Formats: sequence, C-alpha cells, structure tokens
Amino acid sequence: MSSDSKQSLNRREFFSYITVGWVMFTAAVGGLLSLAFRFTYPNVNFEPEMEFLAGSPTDYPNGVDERWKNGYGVWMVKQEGKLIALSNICTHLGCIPNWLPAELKFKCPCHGSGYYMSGINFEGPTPRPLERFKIGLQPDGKIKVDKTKIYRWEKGEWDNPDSFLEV
Amino acid sequence: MSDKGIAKQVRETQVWKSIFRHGPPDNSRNRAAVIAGNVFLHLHPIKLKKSGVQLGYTWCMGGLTFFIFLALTVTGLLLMFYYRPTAEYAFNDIVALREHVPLGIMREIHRWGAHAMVITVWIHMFRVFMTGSYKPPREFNWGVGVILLVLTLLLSFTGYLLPWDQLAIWAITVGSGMAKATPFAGNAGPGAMLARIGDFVMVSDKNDVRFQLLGGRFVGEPALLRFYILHCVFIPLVVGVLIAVHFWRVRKDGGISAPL
Amino acid sequence: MSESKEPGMAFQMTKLHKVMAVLSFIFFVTTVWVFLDDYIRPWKAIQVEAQQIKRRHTEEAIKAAKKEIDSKKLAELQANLGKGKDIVASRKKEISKTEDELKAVLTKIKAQTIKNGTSNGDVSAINFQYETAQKEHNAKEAEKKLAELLKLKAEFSQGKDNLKAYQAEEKIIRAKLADLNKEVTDNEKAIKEITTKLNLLELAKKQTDMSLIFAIRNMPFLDYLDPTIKIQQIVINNVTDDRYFRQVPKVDRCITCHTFIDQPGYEKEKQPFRTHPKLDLMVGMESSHPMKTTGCTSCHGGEGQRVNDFASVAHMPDGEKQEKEWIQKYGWKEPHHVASPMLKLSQTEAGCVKCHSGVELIKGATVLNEGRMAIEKYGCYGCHKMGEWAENRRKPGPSLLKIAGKVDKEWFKSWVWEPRSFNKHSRMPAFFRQSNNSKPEFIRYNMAEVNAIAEYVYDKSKPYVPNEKFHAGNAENGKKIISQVGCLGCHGVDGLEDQSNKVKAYAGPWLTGLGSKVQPDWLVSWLKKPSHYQEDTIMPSMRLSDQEANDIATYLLSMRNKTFEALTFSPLDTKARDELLADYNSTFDTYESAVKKVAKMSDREKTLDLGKRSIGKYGCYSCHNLEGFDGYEGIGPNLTKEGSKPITQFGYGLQHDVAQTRDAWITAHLQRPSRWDEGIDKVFKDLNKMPNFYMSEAEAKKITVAILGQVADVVPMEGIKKHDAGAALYNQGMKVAGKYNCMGCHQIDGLRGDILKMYADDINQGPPRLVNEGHRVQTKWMYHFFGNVQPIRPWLQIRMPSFNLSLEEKNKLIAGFQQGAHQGTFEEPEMEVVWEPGEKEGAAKLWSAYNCVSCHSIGFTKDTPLAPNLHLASGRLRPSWIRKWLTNPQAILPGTVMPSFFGEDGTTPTEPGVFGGDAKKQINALTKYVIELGKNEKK
Amino acid sequence: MLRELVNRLSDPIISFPLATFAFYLMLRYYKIFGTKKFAYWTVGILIPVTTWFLADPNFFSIIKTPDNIPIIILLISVGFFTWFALHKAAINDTRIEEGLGPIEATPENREKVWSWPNLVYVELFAIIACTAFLIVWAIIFKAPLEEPANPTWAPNPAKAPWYFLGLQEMLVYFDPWMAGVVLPGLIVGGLIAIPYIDTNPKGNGYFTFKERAMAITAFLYGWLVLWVYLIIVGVFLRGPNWTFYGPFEFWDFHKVVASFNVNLSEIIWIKMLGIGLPKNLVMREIFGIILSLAYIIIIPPWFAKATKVGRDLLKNVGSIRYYIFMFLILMTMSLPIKMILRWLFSLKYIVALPEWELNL
Repeated sequence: MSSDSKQSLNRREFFSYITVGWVMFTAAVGGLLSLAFRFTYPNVNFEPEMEFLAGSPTDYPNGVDERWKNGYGVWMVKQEGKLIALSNICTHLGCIPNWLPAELKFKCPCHGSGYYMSGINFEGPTPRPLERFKIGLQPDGKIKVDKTKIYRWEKGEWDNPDSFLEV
Repeated sequence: MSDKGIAKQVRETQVWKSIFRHGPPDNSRNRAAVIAGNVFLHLHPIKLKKSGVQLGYTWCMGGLTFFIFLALTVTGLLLMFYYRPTAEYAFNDIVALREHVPLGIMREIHRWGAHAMVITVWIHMFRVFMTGSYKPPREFNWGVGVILLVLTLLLSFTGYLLPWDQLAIWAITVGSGMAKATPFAGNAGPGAMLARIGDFVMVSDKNDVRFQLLGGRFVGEPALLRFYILHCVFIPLVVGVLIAVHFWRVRKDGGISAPL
Repeated sequence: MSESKEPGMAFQMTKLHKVMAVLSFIFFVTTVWVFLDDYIRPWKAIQVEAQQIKRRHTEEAIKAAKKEIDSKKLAELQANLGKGKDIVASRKKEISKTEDELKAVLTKIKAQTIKNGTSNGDVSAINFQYETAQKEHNAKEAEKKLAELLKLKAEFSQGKDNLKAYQAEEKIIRAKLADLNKEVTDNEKAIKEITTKLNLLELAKKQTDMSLIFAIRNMPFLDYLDPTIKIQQIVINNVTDDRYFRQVPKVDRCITCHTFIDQPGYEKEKQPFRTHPKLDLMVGMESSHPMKTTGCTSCHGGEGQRVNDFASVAHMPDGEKQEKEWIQKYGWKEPHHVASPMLKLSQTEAGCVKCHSGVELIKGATVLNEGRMAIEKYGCYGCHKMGEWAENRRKPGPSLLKIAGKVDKEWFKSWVWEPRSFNKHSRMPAFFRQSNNSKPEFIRYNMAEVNAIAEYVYDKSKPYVPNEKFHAGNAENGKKIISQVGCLGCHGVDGLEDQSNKVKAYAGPWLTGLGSKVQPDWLVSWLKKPSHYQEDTIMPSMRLSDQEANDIATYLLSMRNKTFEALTFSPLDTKARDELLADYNSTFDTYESAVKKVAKMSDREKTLDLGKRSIGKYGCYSCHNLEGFDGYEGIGPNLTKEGSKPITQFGYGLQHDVAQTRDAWITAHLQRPSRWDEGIDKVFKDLNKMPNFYMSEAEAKKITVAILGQVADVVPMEGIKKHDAGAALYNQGMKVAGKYNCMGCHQIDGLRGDILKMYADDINQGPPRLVNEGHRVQTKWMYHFFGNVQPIRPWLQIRMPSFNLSLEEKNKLIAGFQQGAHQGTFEEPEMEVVWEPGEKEGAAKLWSAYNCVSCHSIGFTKDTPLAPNLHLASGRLRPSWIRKWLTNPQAILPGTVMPSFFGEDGTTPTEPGVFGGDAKKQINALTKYVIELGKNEKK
Repeated sequence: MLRELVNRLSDPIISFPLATFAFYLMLRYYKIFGTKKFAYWTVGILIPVTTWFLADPNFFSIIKTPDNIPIIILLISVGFFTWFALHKAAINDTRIEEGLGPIEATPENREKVWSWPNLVYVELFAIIACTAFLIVWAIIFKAPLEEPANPTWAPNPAKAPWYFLGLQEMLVYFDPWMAGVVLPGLIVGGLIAIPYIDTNPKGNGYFTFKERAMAITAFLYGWLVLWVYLIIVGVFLRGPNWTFYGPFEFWDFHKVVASFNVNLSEIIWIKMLGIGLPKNLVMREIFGIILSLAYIIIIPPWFAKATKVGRDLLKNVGSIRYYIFMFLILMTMSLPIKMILRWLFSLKYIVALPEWELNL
C-alpha cells in the first residue's frame, strides 16, 4: 500500500528515469548497430581503376581512334560533332571486333557481327549495339572516361548527356 | 570372476555412476530417466503420441535436415583446416582437397550434403503444410521454419562461391546481380536514379546493397572473404540459434504435430 | 504451508530505473565518442585545406581566363544572339510544322525498327532451323525452311530499305530544322567556344564549394555513400613490400595529404601541398617515373600505408632544426619500429639504387654520383662487397708484385705506418696510430706487424729493371707539360695546387715528394710506358717524347719530403713478433704449446709468417696485388644490403652522441672508425680494423647516401624499367669508362668531365665533350682509334692518352657508346655519295660561302686549324650525325665555335641564295661534299 | 520423330500449359491419383520411358553432370511425396466421409509411447541411412570443379545455383527488381503469412485434401508448377544465351530463336494509334500503369462482389486477410500472365520505364 502511494507520488520522476534510461539505451544500441553497418563499407578498395584520362578533345580527329583499345578496351569515336567512348566488346559473345577503316565498320572476327561507326549493329548474329561508356570533360580540359557507367542504345540511354561529349 | 561379474563391477564404479545416473532403460523409470537426464536427448519428450513415430506421417525430413546440418558443420570445420579464402589460394586448396588431402571425399560429402539439406528442408516444409501443422498454436514456429529455410538457401549460396572456379564466381555474379536491382538500395533498381544531388550519387555501385554484400563492385577477393565468413560463422550462428528456438517451440507448442 | 508466499522484491523499481538511466547515459556517451573517434582524422583537415588552396588557385585562373576573353566580341555575340532569337521566333510557325514532320518520321522509324527487329529475329531463327535441317540431311524440311527463309529475307531487306529511306528523310528534316534555328545555335556555339575554359573553371570552382551537400557527403556515418574527403591510394603491383617470405604489392597513400604532388602550379605552397620539385623526372604523367606505376615509398621509403599519424609514416627530418619543428608541430617521434623509414631529404637519391643497381652513374642523382665517386676514390669496394655496381672493379691500390723495383723497404715501412706523413693527400688509409691502438703495447705490436709485412712483401717481390734511363731535363718545362697534356685529369700535383683543386682528380695519386720515393729511372720508364712495370695498370701512355718524359720526371723528382726521408723505422722487435705468433697459434691450442710451436720455427719463417698473417688481418691484398693471396675475399662486412640492416645490428660502443639512425652511424663510422673502440677495454686482436681515411664530413655524407641505397628490397623485373640488352651493354661500357677514368677528362652525355673545370674560360680548349658519341663516330673508326690514337684536334694541348685496353674492354666500351646513342653497330658505316643534278655545284658554292676552310684549314690552307680535319670526316663520322651537327651545333655542344648556319631552328640558312634557301637541301649537299672530300683523299 | 515431338512439347510455351493442366487433373482426380495402383502403373510406365530418355546422348550428358544429381533426387522425392501426401489425404478423406475421422486421430495412434527407444532408435536409423547415402553419393560423384575463376570471361550460360534457377527463369519475363527482389520477398513473406491468412480450423495435424482444398491448391500450384517446374526448365532446358533446348537437343551455341519483344506502350501508341510515343514518360506508359494498378486494385473487390467463392472467402476470413490473400494470389499469377503475354504478343514490358529502372 505504502509503496503504491510512493510510486504514484514519484510518478513523474519515475517516468522520466525510465524514459531517459531506455531511450538512451536504444539510441546507443542503435548507434553501435549503425556503426556495424558502416563497418561493412570499406574506406578504400583495391579494385582496378575503371576511369582514365583520355587527353583533350582536340587530340581526336574525326573517325575512330584506337589508342585506348588495348589498354582500356575503348574506341574513341568522333562523328557529327560528338565524341563517344565505345566499348570494344562484341555484344554477341564477347569477342573483340576490328575496326575496318576502308568499310567504315566494326567487324567481329568471331561470328561476323557488324556495327556502324556509331556502334549500331547492322549485320551478323549480334542482338544489340555496342555499349557506350560515360565520357565527360574535367575542369582542366581533359577527357575522363568512366567505364563503370554504361549506356545502352536499346535502353534509350544514348541521349543521356553523359554518354557523349560535344566538340 | 565371470563376465557378468565384470560388467556389474564396472557398473558399480564411481566413474560409471557419475556418468550414468540410472540403470539400463528396460523399465519405465529408466526410459524416462535416459531422456530426461541427457542434455542432447532432452530435446525429445519422454513419451509421445504413437503417430509421432510413424514415418509415413512424419517423413522424418526435419530430423534429417538437422542431422545434415550437423554433418555439414563437422565436415565444414574439417575443410577449414585446408582452405584459405584468398584469390591466390582458394582454388588450389580445393584441388588439394581433391588430390592429396586424406579422406578425399570430405568436400563431396559437404557439397552433396548441402544440396541434400536444401531438398530435405523443402520437403519438410511440404509435409508440414500438407498436414496443416502450421495452424494454431504453431503459427510462430512455422515462421521460424520459413526463415530457417531461407537461411539454408543462403548457407548453400554463400558456400557456392568458395571453390573460386568459373562455376562459383559466375553463379554468384548472377545471383548477387539481383541485389543490384533492389528498389532504392541497388544501383540498378527502381528509385536509385532519384537518390542523387548533382554529382553526389547516393546509390551507386560503390555504396549499394550489392557492394555491401560483395565488399566490391564485382565478385572479387573481398567477396570471397565476406562469403567465407557468412558461410562459416555468421549464418551458422544465426541458424544455430533459430534451430534452438524452433525445437524449443516444437516442444512447447504441443510436441510433434498430431491431430488435435 | 497453505499460505504460499509470493516471491518478493530485492530492489526498489525506482532505484533500478535510476541505475539504468545512469548506465545508459554512460553507454550513450561512449557511443558518441566512438563515432567522433572514428570520424576525426588529421588528413581530413588537410584535405579541407587543400580544397581551399585549390579554390584560391582556381579563382586566380578564373581571373586570368576572364582577362583573356574578348569582352567586346562577347557582347557583340550576345547581341547577335538576341537578334537571332527574334528572327527564329518569327519562324515559329514553320518550326513547329517541321517539328511535327520530324515527329511523324520518327514514329515511322520506330514502327519500322520494331518490324525489322521481328523480321531479323525470324530470319535468324529460321536460318538456324534451315541449317539444322541441312546438317541432318533432311532435304524436305530444308527445302521448306529455305522457301520460308527466302521470303522472310526479302521482307527483311525491304524493311531495311524502308528504314533507310525514313532515316534519310529524318536527316533532311533535321537539317531543315537546324537551318531554321541557325541564327540562335550559331551564336550560342560561338559564345560557348569563347567561354569554354571559363565555364570549366567555374565548374571546378563549384566543386570546391563548402556547401550543405559537401557537409552531408562527408558527414559521419553517411560518408560511405560518396565522400569527397577520402583516403587516396596508389597500388603498385610491380613494386613490393617485403613481408618476410612474401612479397606483397606496395600501397602508397601519401597522396591523401600530399594532394597536389603531381599537379604543376602548386610549387610555392607549403607542405604537404607542394608540387613535386622534379615533375619532369618523377611523379609526372609524362615523366619516366609516373606516380601511378612508381608510387612514392618505392623511392622515398617510409610507411606508405599509414595516413593517421605523421610519425607513423616514418617521415624523417633532415637536420636538427626540422626535427625540433616537427616534434613541436606534429609530435614527431623517432620511428624505431619501422624497417625502412623515409630517406632524409638530402639522402633521397639513395632510393634510386634499388632499381638502377648496376648503373655506373645515374643521371640526375648528383649526390649519389658524388658518393659513388668518393667510394671509387677511397676504394671501399676493395674490402666491402657493395652490390652490383661495385662488382668486378679494379683493385684500388697499385700492384705490389714488383715493389722492390720501385721504392725501398725503409720508405715502405714509414709509409705504411703513417701514409699522411709523406703525402697529406694520401688515399691510402691509416691503420695505425688511431685512437683505439695507440696504447704503448699496441704500438709495439703494430710496429712488429709493419716490419713483418714489409719483409713479406719484399720477400715476394719480383725484380724489376727500368727500361729507360733518366737524364736530367727542364723542370719548369716538365711542370708546364703536366698542366697541359692532361695529367691533372687523374692526378693532383704539388706546385699545381690551383688547377688540381679545381679538377679534384682521384683516379691516380696526388704527386708529391716523388724525389724521396722512387728511383729516377723507374719514373721515366713509368711515364713512357706504364704497362712495362704493371701490366694491368690503368695509367695510360701519354705518348711522351724522351725529352718530355725527362722534363716531367725532373720536375717530379725535384719535390722531396725531407722530414719523411729522415724517418727511420725501428727494427723488428722479435719478442713482440713471437708473442703475436704465439697468440695466433693459440687459437686452437693452449698458449704454452703455441709458444713451443713458434719456438721451433726459424727466425725468417717467423717473420714471414707474421707478415702474411698481418697482411691477411689488415686486408692489404684487397687493394693491392700481392702474391699468396689469390682467391682471398675482402675482409670488410658485405654492405650489399646495408641500407636495410636493422639499427640494432649497428655497434655503437660508448658513442652516445651518434644518433640512432643508419645514416648517422655510417657517416660517423666513415669519419673515424676507431671511435667504436674508444673507452672499451679490448684485447689487441679484437680491435676494430677499419682504417681511417681522414675523409671530410661532406664526403662521408655522400658515401652514406650511396651505401644507404644498398637495400634488401627485391624489385620484381616488371617493376624496373626494362633493362633491355642495350641498356645492359651501355652500363658495361660505362663501367669500363669508369675504370679508365675517361670521365676525368671527357664529359660523357653530361656526366663528369672533371678536367673541364680547368677550361672554364674556353671550353673548346678542353677535351671534347662526348654527346651521343656512339652516333657521332663510326664503330670501325672508334675501334681503330682506341688501338691507335691520333690527334683529331691538333690545336689542343691536352692529349688523348693511349690506354692499355684489353680487347674485351675495347669492345665493351664501343658497344656501350653505341647503345647509349641507340645506334646499331653496323648502322650507317659509310655513305656512297650520289649527286643530284646541280647539287654538287651548289655544295661547292656553300662550301666557299660558309667559308669552311677558315677553321677546318687542314689540307686546304696553312692557317692554324681551329677545327678538325675534314678529310678524315668520311671515315670517322656518321652522315646522319653530320647533318644533325650542321643543322644546329649549339643544340649538341653548347658553346662550340662551330657557327650555326641555319638559325636556331635549323631551317633558315644564312645563305638563302643556294637551293632556294632550302636548309635541308643545303645540309644534305654539304654533308655529301664533306664525305666526298675524305673519299677523294683516300684515292 | 518422337524425340522431335518431346523436344517441342518441352518448350515452356507448351509444357507450361501442359503442366498446369496436369496439375489440375491431379487435384481434380486426386483420389484416383492417390491409389497405389496408379502409382504402380506410373512407375511401370516411367521406367521404360526414362530408359529411352537416358539412351539419348544429349539428354544423358545433361543428366550425368554431378551438379544436376540433386535435381534428379529432388524430382524423384517431390514426385513420390506428392503422391504419398495425396495418397494419405485420399484415405483420410474417404474415412472422414464415412465419419471415421483421420487415421492419425484413431485411439491407437493417440496412444503414448516411450521416446526411448521408439523415437530415438528410429532417428538413429534415419541418421545411419542418411550417412550411408551421403557417403555413397560422395564416392560415386565428384563435386564439380571447373577452371579457375576468371572475372573477365563469363561462361555461357552462366547459371545461378539450381535452387535459384526458378528465379533466374523468371528473369526471362521480369526485370531483376521483380524477379530477384520483389517476388522472392513476397514468397518468403507470403509463406510466413500462411498461418495467419488460413483460418480454416480443419485439417490440423493430418493429411487431407477435401477439407483444405483451396489452401492446398494454391500452395501446391506455387510449389510444384511455379517453383519446381521452373527449376527443371532452368536446369535441363536452358542452354547458351538462356535459349530453350529440348531434352534431346544438342546445346548448339549458335542456336537462335526469334525473339523481338515490344513494349505495351509501343504496341498501343505506334502500332494501334500510329501517333508516336509521347515525350512525357508517364503519359507514354499511361496504359500500362492503369492496367497494372487495375490488376491489383480492382480485381479483389470485383472478385468479392461478383463470385460466390470470393463472397464466401471475404465473409469467412475478414477483409484484411482477404485482401492480403488476393494480393499474394495476384502476384503469384502475374508470372503465368506475363508468360502468356510474352508468348502471345511478344510483349516485353507492360510498363517500360528504363529511365527510372522501373520495368514491369
């Protein structure tokens, strides 16, 4: 009986202690759990770089430039005032097509898929055009190609302003 | 002294008595005692309805699943002595397990056991559904069971990567590729496009759920390590805890199911 | 019993809640602390500062860019744009009509694309079925499929044609649309062209904004999403860190703080924001050591992986001042647990050695090269192994095989006892009278040793009879010859101190007191034919005439050292000798039986035995050729991996003033090796035997750099710039050049040329500088020249000596020069001269117009020649080199007297009348003319 | 010819409806299906048929792959246990009709027995048998190990582990966010929800079909047709490029099948209306959006109003349970619906918003 009345007398105090206690506890546990979550994202990673600097836009004449083909698997194609970074992986079975300057086309030596300079497929077994990579200009005027971001024609992504560079 | 005499003498030693608190289980009292007095057998009730021991009714699939889980734990522990989860060594260690490590079928038992566990757990669920054993009072335990089933699949899935061969990384690439499409949390999922301000991309291949799972943008060495830890430590721990809950609730919710 | 009691409470609930609240509060605070502790890192502040610095630079660049823009033109263009907009607006109707047309065509194209896609799929599928039927020899099926296929193909190609037609239509409409918008787009384009740079800079500036987004991106917890402030690293797979029995790829995170290290324009910022001082050689993208593939700690050393603490990186201060500053600023501590801390700034060049190990002199590594030259001077490698660079070098000291024919025994003893008392420039180090062996009993033993050594050496010495007789000459003239013919390229000489100190030659001894040292006949024969006394000497013959040799000898012999002559060495103390021998013999025996054993030997035997043992003990044979020591290794410790030796393995003795670092120990050691014994009671045989070279601190420090570079790190082949066969040959050639001190006189590709310092007034009076020599002269000529030196430049007083080169050395030297100039051995030996019509006449005109014979007078006029004999050119020079030389001689040899006839760019001839002023044609014609001169001469 | 026929029949376009139909027959006539006689006949027929199948080298080469053994074990055990469950259910249902109650509820089966040795021993037998089985399996079949991992070259086909092949097969019809995330999530969530949706008090603890016809039908359709069947297709009938190959067909790398799929928006705006796609994305996909929403929002209330089954269900379980149940059923049915749309109209997406990565 007496304890009951005591409790009711101290209700406010009692209420605030229990609230403070458990709110703090929950917040602390939540904080530690969120740190555990954060822990799973490393601050550096050792994956190969997918970006490279590709000189300045004036380095490229109209047409197909193969200087980054071997190192990075990218064709730089300048056409109609646009510079694009084209993947050199055939969309059929992943072979590497050749650029045939005389016929103005990419031709895959494996199964004969053919692509226009723009990357659009027009012959052979390939189901879709070549992929384009993100290309942009850095403040110092150098081109940066980012291979992590891929633009696919069939997804309507070639209108994306990051998928080409106006020159 | 006769043989019988020796057996009796042994049974009367302090050592024997300290281990076995009761006589041979050939009478009711001792049959109860053998179950109640043993921490492992204690999982069982002392007595149960006859239908609970009929294979045609229970199919024994839950029990087998648990047994295979134990077998996988033991074989898995042994495999860990030879296996190093690094891109340099993982594949060679698996070859070693096949080529020169004694008891060359250890990995086979582990792998086929894993497949078998997936099958037994599915069929266990099938049986539980068909006998309506999820109905009250067992709703909660059914839920625990579903989670255990999912964890079983995840255990198998994480283990799939460890041989570090083409089969492994491409299966995991396909499987983990789906995480990429998680709405709002995967870089190729619906809503990911919205989570950006200028060049600040909040959901990209460097910070989405797939990255968290793989520790990288593609299935590489960090993914191997993460899967190894998930496979060997994290998920087994969770599964162990949930199995305990599952069994406890079987006992508490009225024992192995039977018509009400 | 029936009143079962409810369990009671041990605590009051309110009390429990209070405890819970307090504990939770503490728990919560610790959680916050964890967050902050994890979040606050020093490098973040540095990156924020870097961002501000970048902003400042960008703002300056923006200012400059704005100035560049022609504001008038811009205003004009903007006005035009406004007008253009009005014009375009007036065509609104037309434009919207065209846009509708475009939309219609696009719809058609899309529909056709769908149709074509379906057809394409069908064609491929049916084609596969047809092929399968063919493969299975199912003729009926195949026929059916073929018919279907042909129909589909026709449909498909029709569809493709349709699509092309629509696309052509689209193109026309688009062109029309563009035409309609021309006034706007053209002006916009023009404006954009002018402002591109500015716009990009503005964008860059925006990236340095400290905005809310910036704060969110780098907020605790959220900084995993896409932080701008983050650890930057370079992973170099081709250079590894040694993790003992494992080599792991190097990871350098230095650029986390050294933010602009590879970006020009930050040279004046304070550290760590400063640009690398040698961007063209190191770090820069175009340099030979790009950052991405070379990294930072590959050269500098230190812990590249560390970012959180200035000291843990193992930054090393250069000098006490910097150390104090760092301790105060960063709490710097001596990195005791770091295997290879950073090289101090002044010692950075030591980092080159790891990869460029076998290279004689490394271009650009000034201190290191000087260190190596000092090592060469003192001959450290005689006793110590020092890596690839020091392998297979000649013995640093003269041969003692015929010493009895050169100096007398008394002189020898006094010299060995204290070389500096005879020659204060002596490079022979002092073994005796050092701080650790100056106790009377030690001196007694040492003197016995010297006596015994002399006995042994003279006992083994072969007789030598000089092949020339000395007759007195003109000392003054001798002195002049010495200063002129090039002796100073290798020797310092008393009386010529000024020049000698300029050149600082070290290949040969400083010549002093020779009158007190050698016999006159010996000296003359040595001067005339050094190899007569010592077959493998590097001293060349200067092709001196009898008179010249005698003049020189007279001068040299006039120098006497009276004090030294007066010295007499006390005779052999036989008791000390016997004690020492007994000591040697007691190593495996009791002292008593050793004494007995020694007693059995004859007196002579004892002396020679001690002599040999002493030579072995002090390692005399390491520097001098001596009989009886074939196959003995140098006595010093192997220094090949000295730069990686743990600091705990260095013995400090009682020298607490020497800092606990490798470099400090090495420098101190070099200056006074006996210091480690000081204050320590050591027995005679345990004394430190490293002699004292009396080298200056500066020299010691340079040598320290060279030794520090000798590290244990394994650099994988891929990590080193591929040393192709050519580079290896070049190194070998330069090694020979080093052995014979070619660079004491010639500057080779910008390196050394010590004697040139004497010719600072007129560099053309010095020995010719060799630039791309392998390209300049023909292989055959060079080979012939080495065997049979003849003067090319008769006006020079300095002489090219005749070296005693072995065939192998000759070939190595030539191959080295060729490869250094990337010249194939048999490329372009001689040229057939074929004149084009009129070319010869033009050449003749040029020949006289440029007045070649005014300098190249030999064979043409009686004038004193100021330039080489051109009749020899055809057999000596490569035509392509002649062309290059004619084009711009100053580019090859700055300061040459050869005029530049074709301007600085080599395209504007001073004689524009010939060949229409075509420089190339003129140069070709002159080259042919010069070559023909030689050919005619031969005939 | 017969092989050709089997090849053609196994194409999902045909085999999926066939499987659905067989499923219908099985449940419709479960009492016949559940007889031992039926089982014997089936086994009797299957043995020669299987032998004939195995005689084909192409089929055999797929079957004998070590990693496919578990699927065969799965197939056999699922077949057996499905029959066995329906067999038991048929017996019980007959008994219940006769008023006897299920076998498991007979007094002798309710009797209590000692765990030791009745249960413990049986468990030991199961363990021993299982261990022996695993060891034999492990000795006969080596665990697969292919060439070392090469991140730059993907094998074709790249398949997920077999138990996820149902999901991978769904990828043909749905985008990854549906097939890989939403649908699996719903499967797990739906399974957990079963006890809370199914309020039918009957059939608790014994085999029966009749008393729980709807629950069992829904569950079995999902389990047998949408899960196990798709796994079989994924494992045995999908080759390079995820192209369909019949069981007797050689996995020819160059096989091409006509597949050019069109979005609903393209069909309507271009093919039907001929006015081109509107620029506005929502406008462009408005028909698909309306259809999808209608599918989820309109069907359940309509079903509850228009049909007796719906009315009864709503009345029995209450509205919350009813709508959750209908939602799950509709999501389940979205897969067959999408399949059929694809086969009939080459329909790619109902809602095609690649700009938002939101394709349906």
